Amino acid sequence: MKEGLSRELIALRIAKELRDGYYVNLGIGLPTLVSNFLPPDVHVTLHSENGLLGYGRQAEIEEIDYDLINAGGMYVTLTPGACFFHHADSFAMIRGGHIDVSVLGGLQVSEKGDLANWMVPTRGVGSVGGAMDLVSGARRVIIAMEHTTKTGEPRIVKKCSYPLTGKEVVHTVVTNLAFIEVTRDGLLLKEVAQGVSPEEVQSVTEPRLLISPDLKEIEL
Amino acid sequence: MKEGLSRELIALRIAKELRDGYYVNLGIGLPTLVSNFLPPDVHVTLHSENGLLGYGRQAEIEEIDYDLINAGGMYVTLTPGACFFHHADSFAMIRGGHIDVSVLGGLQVSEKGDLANWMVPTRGVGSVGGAMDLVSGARRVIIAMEHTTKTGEPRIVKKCSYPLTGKEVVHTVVTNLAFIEVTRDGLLLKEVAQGVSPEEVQSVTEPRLLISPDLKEIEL
Amino acid sequence: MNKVFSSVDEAVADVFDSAVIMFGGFAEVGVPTHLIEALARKGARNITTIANECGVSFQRKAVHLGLLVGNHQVKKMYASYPVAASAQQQSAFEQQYRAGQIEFELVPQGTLAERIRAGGAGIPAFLTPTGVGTVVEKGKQKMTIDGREYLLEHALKADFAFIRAYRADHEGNLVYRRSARNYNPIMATAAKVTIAEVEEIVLTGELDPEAVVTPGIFVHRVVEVKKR
Amino acid sequence: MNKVFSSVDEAVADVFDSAVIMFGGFAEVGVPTHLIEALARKGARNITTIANECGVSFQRKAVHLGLLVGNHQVKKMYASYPVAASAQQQSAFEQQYRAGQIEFELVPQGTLAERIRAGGAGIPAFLTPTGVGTVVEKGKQKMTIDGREYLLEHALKADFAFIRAYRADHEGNLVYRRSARNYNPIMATAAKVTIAEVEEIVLTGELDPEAVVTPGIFVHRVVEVKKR
Repeated sequence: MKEGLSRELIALRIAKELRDGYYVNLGIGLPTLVSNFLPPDVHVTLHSENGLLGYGRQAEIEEIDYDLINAGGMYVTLTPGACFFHHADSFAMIRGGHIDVSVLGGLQVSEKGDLANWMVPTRGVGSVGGAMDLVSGARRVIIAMEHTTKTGEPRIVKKCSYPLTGKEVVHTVVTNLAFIEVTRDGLLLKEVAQGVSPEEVQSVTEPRLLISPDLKEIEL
Repeated sequence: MKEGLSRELIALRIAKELRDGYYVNLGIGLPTLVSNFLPPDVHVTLHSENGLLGYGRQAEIEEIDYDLINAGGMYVTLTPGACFFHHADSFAMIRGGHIDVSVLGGLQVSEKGDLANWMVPTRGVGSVGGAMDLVSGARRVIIAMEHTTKTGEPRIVKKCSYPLTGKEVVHTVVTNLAFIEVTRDGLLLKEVAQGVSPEEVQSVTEPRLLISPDLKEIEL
Repeated sequence: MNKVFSSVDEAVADVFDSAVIMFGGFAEVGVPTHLIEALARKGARNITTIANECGVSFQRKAVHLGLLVGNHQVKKMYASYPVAASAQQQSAFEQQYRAGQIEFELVPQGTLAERIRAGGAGIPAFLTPTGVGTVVEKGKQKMTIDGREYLLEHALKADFAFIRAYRADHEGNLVYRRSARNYNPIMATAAKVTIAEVEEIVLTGELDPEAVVTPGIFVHRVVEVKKR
Repeated sequence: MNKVFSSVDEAVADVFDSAVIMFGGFAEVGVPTHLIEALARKGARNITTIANECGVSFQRKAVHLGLLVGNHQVKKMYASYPVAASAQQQSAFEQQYRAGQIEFELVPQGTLAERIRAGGAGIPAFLTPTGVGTVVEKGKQKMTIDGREYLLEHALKADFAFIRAYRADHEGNLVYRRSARNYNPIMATAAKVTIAEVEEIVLTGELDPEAVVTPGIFVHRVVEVKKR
């Protein structure tokens, strides 16, 4: 199978979805990279579950404040206008629909938009963190993930076999191969990575994809 | 009927119920007077529904800050260690059982400890304010009121005829004539005003009073 | 993304008929008086108000929400303290209420605050002991937990929140002064459009991040008004 | 009324077997490490913990709650983030959980925070959309409001809250530093006895009343510990 986009390019594509003035929560891993690719004229404020609005880039060693991390545990810097609040207020922001976009990693996404991203069943225990709150509260949920597992199994499936994070919660999936919207009628393939055909995307996707009449190549 | 204690002396008697370290909410009117009678070695912190802990005496004209009132609408001063919070946090303190004593005025108290204090039925509309929250949340509810109406009708009744503020919520009633505890077995007369007999108290009280074996005169 | 508006009239220009509006303030303190006056000038009708009070009158002159009630702009009011203790001088609200011209829902003060907070926090309903056994329980679902009865109270949300703060920065972060905080921070969270009148707008970065009370995420418009 | 304790050992001396204890902190930040170490020294058993995590290990050395788990002082844990993402190095919790030696309840992070806040605010239960359709809904009452399903989640309360703050005054008013605030202010409200370890105790009146985060009403004991 083709490799398609790198992790950085997936992040770059997602960054284009963010609009000036948005409040955004970025999950651990790939989603964190999104903040590196914002256009200079787009001012986005980053929210972190542990009670922080307006954090900036990762801190250089000499800038580290041991009381200042984001929810991924990274030492970060502040941007002007940042502020702090407690955990209940932080999740009031999330649950109350004040976060414009939540970008999360995924293990599986179903054709109805169910998400599984917090536990590999074989381990028997997993850390859900704030993911269940984010998917039920954010206005738009974008999942960033590899299109298949390391062994080539589809991650976009008819029904998730892993424990769910949320039911019918995903709006958009961006993978190394494709940009897909979850619609009422099913999964709509809107964009493909350069050099990848819709048929190739379908061949590694379990449910039947709807092909957008405006299908295009992912612009970077 | 004998007059018994003045408003100030009712407040003085209630002040003796407050212990060092207590957090106390004082209602409008007579209850407000209680803060004037605290012994010097008893440090009590006053809570106000509008988001204020640690207010002090009423402000002199030259001390007035137009942004600083208590829930009774009085301009007040601050004591060291005062702080501010929003209305939901303020009532979280009340509802969450963090207020040791709430002192409120009353129109009627029933033998079960029901309280009516927010509406005279003939008016058809009334302001409950924070009274319903205070009676259901404070650890101890003390009602300060005249023993009878201006026309001599009992305010301590078998069943309240006025709309209730709360059901089975009153712990203690202090009037111009008596100090009464609401117990499981009924209303327990524990203290009487100087020169007032238990029979005289009973004669202006609708339900039957239990007389404490330790009945004494209200000490001032 | 510019949140700073140049006038209160501009800030309330899109308030529509039948809008649900929250108004901060407790008694005379922390009330968004300039926004209320702007709405009185604008004249939207059939407004539903959510506030601690229903407006008052001084020397027969209606002020604050009383201004809107007096203008017959209000259809329904939620409040914990609708009328003054004395029945002597009737407010515009009390007159219209007695005449059956205005709807009213009495909400205990703590329940009002918590319903607003719930609206902002994505909590559609919660249980509270407040009001059990009183007129407030009418029509509400009751649940018993550990032997105690509670009322199920529902969240309140609004189309607009009119609030007053002390200082704002350009991101909409707000701080308040003293007891002028009251309902303002929670109402900021519970409306589609939150409009804050403030005494001073400062540059972003000038407010202490540890002392911001309302994060800018909740505030859509800020407008500087003169100190009262 | 003196809230200032001279040592963490004195501050935790009355923690009893089977106590329910909340522990502030998120990852390495805002964790009451000195109080946890004192409790490890004291040795109360059958503790129930309510915290974001279940304790971690570094280079096979358990720290924070891991210390209590490693000592077999813990019977049950509530957490949103019980294990590290990597299954490589198992924490004391994960080992005991696999061996059936410790009970565990997974609570989504926002639900955990809200259940704690509810515990402090006298709200016995509330509705939330979080967890609907997942393992989290097991055994919980569901209610539908305006066509959307919600779970009824119950308040969490504790016998003790162990929290960490930056500064305290003698009344127990607290301020925090940066993201070390996290769970600490809400846990302070939800316990019968709240014990705060702080970097500095200042005179009452030295904290800005506008910037106090945890009012002293919620704090029963404060103890100064050295900055980590």
